[in-house]
Amino acid sequence: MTTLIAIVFVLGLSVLFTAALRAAAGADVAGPATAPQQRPVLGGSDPQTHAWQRFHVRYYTMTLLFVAFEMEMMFMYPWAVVFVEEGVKALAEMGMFLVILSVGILYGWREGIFRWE
Amino acid sequence: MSWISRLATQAPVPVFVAIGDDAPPQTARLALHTGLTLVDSPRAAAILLVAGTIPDALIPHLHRLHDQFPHPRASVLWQSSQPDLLPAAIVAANTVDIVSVLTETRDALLSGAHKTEPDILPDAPLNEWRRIGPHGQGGEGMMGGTPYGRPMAMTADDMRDGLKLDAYTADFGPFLPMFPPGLVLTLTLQGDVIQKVAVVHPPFDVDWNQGVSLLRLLGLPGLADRLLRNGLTASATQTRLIRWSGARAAIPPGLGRTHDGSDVRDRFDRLIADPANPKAPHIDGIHLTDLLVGLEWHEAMLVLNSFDTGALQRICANGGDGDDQRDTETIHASHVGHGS
Amino acid sequence: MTDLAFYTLSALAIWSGWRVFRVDSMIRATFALMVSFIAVGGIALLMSAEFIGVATVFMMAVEMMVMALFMVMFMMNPAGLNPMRMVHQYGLSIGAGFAAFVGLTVAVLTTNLPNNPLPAGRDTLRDLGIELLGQSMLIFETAGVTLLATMVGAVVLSSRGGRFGDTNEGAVPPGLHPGGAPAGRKVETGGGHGGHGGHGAHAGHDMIMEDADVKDVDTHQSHDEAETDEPAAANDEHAGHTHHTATSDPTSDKIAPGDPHKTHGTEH
Amino acid sequence: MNFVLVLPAMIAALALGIWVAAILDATCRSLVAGQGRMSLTAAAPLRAAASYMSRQRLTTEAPDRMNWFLSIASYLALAAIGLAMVPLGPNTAVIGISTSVVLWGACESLVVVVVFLHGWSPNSPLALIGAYRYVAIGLPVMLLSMFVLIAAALPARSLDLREIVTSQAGMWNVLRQPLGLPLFLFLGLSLTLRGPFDYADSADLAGGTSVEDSGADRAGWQVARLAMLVGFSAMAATVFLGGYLGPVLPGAVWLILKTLAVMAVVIALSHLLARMPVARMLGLIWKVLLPLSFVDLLWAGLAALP
Repeated sequence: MTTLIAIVFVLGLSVLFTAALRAAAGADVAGPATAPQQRPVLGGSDPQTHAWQRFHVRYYTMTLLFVAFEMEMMFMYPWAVVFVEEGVKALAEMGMFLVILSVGILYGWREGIFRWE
Repeated sequence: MSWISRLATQAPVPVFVAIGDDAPPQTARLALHTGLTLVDSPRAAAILLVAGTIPDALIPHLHRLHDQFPHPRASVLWQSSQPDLLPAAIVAANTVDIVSVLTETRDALLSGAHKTEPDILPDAPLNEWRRIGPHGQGGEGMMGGTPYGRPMAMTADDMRDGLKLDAYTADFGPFLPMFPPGLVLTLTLQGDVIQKVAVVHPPFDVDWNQGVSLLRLLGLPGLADRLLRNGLTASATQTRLIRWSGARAAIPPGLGRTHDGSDVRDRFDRLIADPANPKAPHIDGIHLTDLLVGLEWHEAMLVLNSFDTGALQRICANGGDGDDQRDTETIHASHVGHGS
Repeated sequence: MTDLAFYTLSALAIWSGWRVFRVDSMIRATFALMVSFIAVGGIALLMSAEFIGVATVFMMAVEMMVMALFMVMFMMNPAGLNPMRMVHQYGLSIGAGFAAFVGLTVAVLTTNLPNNPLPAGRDTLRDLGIELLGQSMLIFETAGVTLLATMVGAVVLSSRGGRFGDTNEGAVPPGLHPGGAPAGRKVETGGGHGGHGGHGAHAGHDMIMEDADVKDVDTHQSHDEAETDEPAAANDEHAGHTHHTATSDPTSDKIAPGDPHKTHGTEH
Repeated sequence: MNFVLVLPAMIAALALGIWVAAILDATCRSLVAGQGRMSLTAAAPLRAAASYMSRQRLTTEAPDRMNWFLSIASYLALAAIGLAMVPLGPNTAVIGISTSVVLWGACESLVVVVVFLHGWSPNSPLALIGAYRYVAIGLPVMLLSMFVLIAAALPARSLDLREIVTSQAGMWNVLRQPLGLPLFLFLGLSLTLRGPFDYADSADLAGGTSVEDSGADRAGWQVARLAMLVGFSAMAATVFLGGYLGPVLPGAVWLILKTLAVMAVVIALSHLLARMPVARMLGLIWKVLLPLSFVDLLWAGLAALP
């Protein structure tokens, strides 16, 4: 409960701070941006189309592998807490788990998914 | 004058430099002055410094750049033979101390003594969009129309992984800090990989320290300043710092290889080890498409900045008109093999 | 106080869940869903499930990030510059939503929910760890194998450049002896690719088909090209090395932009 | 201690930390540049901020205004939440939660989200490239941090930062698990968009995700970046350098000294190490750094066994 309150409080302060910056800044030069000011920065050139597009992500296979790997890492948190109690058994068990998952990384490596495709 | 403006007058002057043809040789060294901050984006600057002459073809670009600055803004023409280039600009001769001109202009801007410069271009969007279309945003259907003034990008073939996603085509330059001065390229991008290159305007033949720009691109602005200060004399500390930074290892081997086998790494080595005698790479018959197509953005910028402007001008001339379709196709194919 | 926090978080979760279907931008929709999950994570914190609550936030932030990448990549008008409706098939979706609501409500109201509050100071995380290493060990290790299968599956389905070259250039393993026939399993001809039954000579061609199965778009395009390309392929002794890619093959230009195969492959 | 007392102290520490970080950064850059001792005054960061603030805040043609604002505010909030989890003494932390290591992980993953949103919102090509590129590196770097933090939790038998500090009474984790801190520093460079891991706001994109920021937005984003540096440094000092532990001086002073030391190292690294193209870095993380973090976990595990 106190955690939640603290987080909400900090978030609220940050929002206030950022809003206050905006309110305080440029007091001498208020006014919205004009059409020529709004053009995206391309060093003096003007693009024909919007930048928002079906963006070609070059590493999407990596993200799939990452999600699976990260899911597995979640199991390691409770494991870390009881590691010392359980000793070698915990080490062996997590070792096995990690070896299984490393096979996935090695396979991805062999298939070249860590490149910019 | 608010307290913020008063405090701001004591900060270094944020300047965006638009380098023109015959820019004064001191232009590059402005980066070393502690009273100035040379910024990467017009959005961060208060003053547009136009150094040298802007060719007629690039004047519309300069006007668009000028209008992207936030208010309060001013522009200064330095050693320019075109006093009417920007209507409200301050003209500075080469003889004066440019830093003091910039500082005074900034102070006058903040105190209100110098009026902020109005837009040059009309306040109208690229395409009229207001109150057009079913939602008044100028679009129609899913992808059609010109929502908020521009059409959307459309799908096209990709050369690396064959997914047909949107291709973004736009002109880049000439006033981008990572581009050699004066260069304007039409690039077609899919994601951050360059699919097509066409030269709109070749770079100016100005004195351009590529070692400095390569170090900046590699994320080492401090070392870049050191190199700039030491000029053509390589000190031992500087060489050691650059070696330890891993700058050489950071450049992928074989990147931007020319016909004589020299790649960006070799050219970087030479620039660092012996800045006084850069060996001209063998660039006959090499096109810009050979060099850039298929590269990721950062790699492409490293390749562009590894050539001196003279060499780059000749490369642009090579790749200008004789660039027929078949030629580009084969190049694409060879790069696919190399890139993936 | 706890009640107030619970209702606020629940309201946030429901509101942001509703926003997912009302906003135009894929990015806003994705991250509205993330906010919804974060609110649920907050509710878990209220219930003293400190690990589950925080882990929910952690996982969902990452997963929504990855989902955003894919949403923008494959959806038309990803930023919602032209307003659009995120909901299709109203009748069906209203019916399904209503049925789900009734079902869940009935389930909640009729279930005899357990009521044994956690003793203060009980370390649930430790219990979870003991459980993972004790009784549920087999489940835990099975999860590892399942995740491995997920990884391999994801890589197989989406990776293009493999050991033996590009998928859509007909990646075939090298021969067992120099210049020999490709090693590995020979694919039966025919099957799902109607019209190819009789061309036994095109062994390399069929290998292409095998790899093309991986991607819808490739299947359709190679298929089309195969039809138009027949004489050329027959004359070509190196059929295994022909480049049947959408990008490099000139015949692919013959497919009109409105071709159903193409749009099928790219638009979803 | 009382929440109401610790929170203002934390905010003051954050503000002070941002100011010191800005000065350290400028000093380090001029040292690397060989400029010698610049006439740096204490007011320099304030003046720079005022310089940003004196100008108009611009938007682009069809920006995502809400996310533009929220990305800046949330980046700052995440930095502050990270700092709030750091224990100032036994059982004294603004956010005292038994799974604070996981909460910090959640902050890391949300940083990737907000940096992405910051590059997405302006609808500008260079910012968009920066955003996507950052995700490619920001995500896998997080795995490194998860491994080293779990390794640090092993001897403490807890995911609570307060317990992790207590477990270092005999020997700091930086000695017990020597691979941990270097790997964690890479995460710090990535979280704060600095030097070799600055794939979002880099020079080859003319500022990347912040290329369109002007006026107050630019000031806010730079403040948030420095705040993240403070939060990260305090976290690293707590997990690997024993946090508030130390002889003679009070705990808070030790914590501040250690935080400053980590901050100085991160800033120095960001000016001294080159940034490689993103594809190369992606390979490096998965093929070299991730196996190294496996080794770190194994090392920590063997060392922690009774």
